[in-house]
Amino acid sequence: MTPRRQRMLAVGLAASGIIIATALTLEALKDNMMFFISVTDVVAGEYPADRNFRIGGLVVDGSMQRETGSMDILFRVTDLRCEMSVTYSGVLPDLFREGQGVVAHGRMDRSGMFIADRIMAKHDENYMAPEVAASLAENVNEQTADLVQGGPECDS
Amino acid sequence: MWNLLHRLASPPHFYRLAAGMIPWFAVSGLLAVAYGAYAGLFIAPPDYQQGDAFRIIYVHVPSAYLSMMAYVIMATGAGIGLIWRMKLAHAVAAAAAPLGAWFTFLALVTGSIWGRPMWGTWWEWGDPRLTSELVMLFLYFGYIALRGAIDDTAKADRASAVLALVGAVNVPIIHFSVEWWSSLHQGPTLIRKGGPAIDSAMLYPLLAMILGFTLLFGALLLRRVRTEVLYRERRTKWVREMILSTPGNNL
Amino acid sequence: MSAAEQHIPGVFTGMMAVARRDLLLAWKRPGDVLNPLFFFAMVATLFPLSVGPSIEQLELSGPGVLWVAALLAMLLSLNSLFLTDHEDGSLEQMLVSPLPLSALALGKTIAHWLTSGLPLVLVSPLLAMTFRMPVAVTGVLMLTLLLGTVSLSLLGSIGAALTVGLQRSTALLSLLILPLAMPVLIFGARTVSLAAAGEGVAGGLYFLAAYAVLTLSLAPFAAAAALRISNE
Amino acid sequence: MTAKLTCDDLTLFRGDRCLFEGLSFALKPSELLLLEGDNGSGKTSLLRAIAGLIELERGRVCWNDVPVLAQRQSFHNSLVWMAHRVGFKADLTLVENLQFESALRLQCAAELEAVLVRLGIHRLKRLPMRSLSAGQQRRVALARMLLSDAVLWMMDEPVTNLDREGRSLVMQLISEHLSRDGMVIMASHEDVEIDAPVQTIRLQ
Repeated sequence: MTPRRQRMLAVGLAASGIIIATALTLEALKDNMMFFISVTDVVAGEYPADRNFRIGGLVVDGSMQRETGSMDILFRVTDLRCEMSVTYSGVLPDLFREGQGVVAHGRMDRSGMFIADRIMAKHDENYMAPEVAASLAENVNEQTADLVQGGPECDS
Repeated sequence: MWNLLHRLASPPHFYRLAAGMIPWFAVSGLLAVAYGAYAGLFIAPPDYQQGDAFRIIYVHVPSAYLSMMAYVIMATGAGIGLIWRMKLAHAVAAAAAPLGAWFTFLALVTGSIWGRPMWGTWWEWGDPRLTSELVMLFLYFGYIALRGAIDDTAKADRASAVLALVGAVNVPIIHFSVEWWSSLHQGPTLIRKGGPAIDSAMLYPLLAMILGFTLLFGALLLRRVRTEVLYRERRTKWVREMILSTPGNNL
Repeated sequence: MSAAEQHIPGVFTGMMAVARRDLLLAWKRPGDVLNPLFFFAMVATLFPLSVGPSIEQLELSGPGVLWVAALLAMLLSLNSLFLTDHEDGSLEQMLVSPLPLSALALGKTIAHWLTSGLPLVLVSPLLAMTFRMPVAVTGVLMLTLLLGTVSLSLLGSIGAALTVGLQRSTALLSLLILPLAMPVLIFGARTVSLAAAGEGVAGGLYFLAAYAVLTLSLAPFAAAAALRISNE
Repeated sequence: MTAKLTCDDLTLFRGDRCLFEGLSFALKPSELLLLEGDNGSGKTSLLRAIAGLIELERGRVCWNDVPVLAQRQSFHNSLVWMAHRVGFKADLTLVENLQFESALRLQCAAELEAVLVRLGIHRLKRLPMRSLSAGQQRRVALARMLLSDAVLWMMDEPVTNLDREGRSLVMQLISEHLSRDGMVIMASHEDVEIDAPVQTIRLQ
């Protein structure tokens, strides 16, 4: 084989390698290595028992209850299909709002209550002045797209 | 066209040209940052969710953008230097690395300061954007360390160029990480389908800050490249003549 | 016969000759293969000793610990990849050989993987047992290590080639390689953790495979370029 | 086609020191180029630069009128290289080492056995290289040259570590190679007596 043909072969092999790697990456991205588990999955019982995990969703409007004189709070999280209850004791991040995205780390107790030991607020990519935000119709903003999954309606 | 490029790349020419450009970059950069900082801190309304805390984006976003930009400049310089054996390109790559490392560091620190009150965590290991940005900082460290370990400048240039090009794989990963893996860090605000998702009163200061940071970065980069060039060309006639002709210099 | 058409030895033959020679050398000096292996085992043992023998703790930390130990063991073996060749002058002979240097570098990397990557994969089930890892998860661990060590060997060949003539190169080599190896570690350990939690592992395995194929297509060329520069 | 090596305006710096500047020469078949100079004068660097192992500051090396950097593999196919370090694996036997060489450079100009007999090392065939003396290892390096059919021999101090008999053997081998239309570039700090056209470059 001449050096010239060797070089062509090498370039060809490398190029096809890159194409294969790209295809494999695309395949890898299809299978979402979830940062959190969706509410629907948790309600359907698809969560690791006896282990900490993360759930992600939106805080349901008007669901937040705070016990006076303590740090304990109780709220419900939805992915617009199912809802579940979460309790947490501690300081909440500034971005924690009703209707906004939240990621909670903790585990399920036997009664189906999620005991969070850490709450993280997921911020969206929208920046607005308060009056603009108020004038916008109540809507699900785009940040929630990745917190909300497609799938069958929840019966609970 | 080729001739012009060649002339630009000649060290003495570049050295003089850069000297003339630095003040323009520096002054316009400072003006843009001054406007951006004032408008960002006092004119722009507080965010409907984050209140005043969102204002850290006026430092965070330009830093994060420049951390990647500096890497692209470094890798491009390295590639040009390696393929066309252009010494000036190597000098640019060498000069860009520490700047890039500092902007990466700044982006990580400002992000972390913001993340604590907003997300509720200083640092989130599971987040791909945070992790890939950290990897970039380590890549800069590796590049700087490799340069430092090789005494011969020409050899250091070419060896570190290989490393810079290999590490360039990380840049698109950082950029797309928020779209590929849904995680804590939000998606892109400025460059996205349907236009920027930011109030124009907040947007203009931000754009001014990005422009200002970029111009200041350009001024710093040119200064560093000048120093690199001077050091590399220290034995040449033009440097000797220039130093001798400097008034008040009795070498 | 014009110069361009001149025939030179087969690339594949040359690559395999390099790999065969290095395997023969490894056979004559088994310590070079065994030391990283013992290192792997010992680092993996350090964690239960330091963290405590709680079973829950072990199950939780197993994937991460085994992966970190494997990564460190690979790093340990990388330093000598081109060093002995550099010292005895055989690297210079490769540089003036009519074969493409990238093929020879790949040949050496193949031998390196066979002598340091593959043994790690093979002993990992033993260590996995001490971390109470179920059989199915152990299978995933081996699979991730199999794909991951390929990438580590190839990335390592670039780092080893860049640092070959330098003084005190061990720490520098790690500094150059680790950032590039981090995705392998992240996805490797995470995939095993997901398997332990009974979740899907396809995404992680695809990613590790993609990284292995990507490094396989690019690393030999980068390593060859680095070798030429280092040997000036 | 007869082979031809032309070097034009070769210039190399090491750090800030100029090793050689504006060096030009050409080498034709049956010619010997002798590089002379004291230790550290840049003989080895010049050899390495011609072989394409060092990037030159200025100038270029052409093989058959084509720059060697544009046809590195073809050029290296016409070249054997004998450096300070012999380039053999201490743990492998003499024969294993030479077998590896032949896989890298395909062409076999001579029978292995005959070459080893000629060099007086056929009894050492099965011994690992580490048990050979420096002079014997040098002879194995000579075997590498004889086994190849490359036109251009590049030798860095080929007679180092060799006894009187070994030195005359080297000179004889070089003469034979030149008489077969071969070309030799040799760096040496000793005088060389050889019956062939010799060009000498003296490095300061």
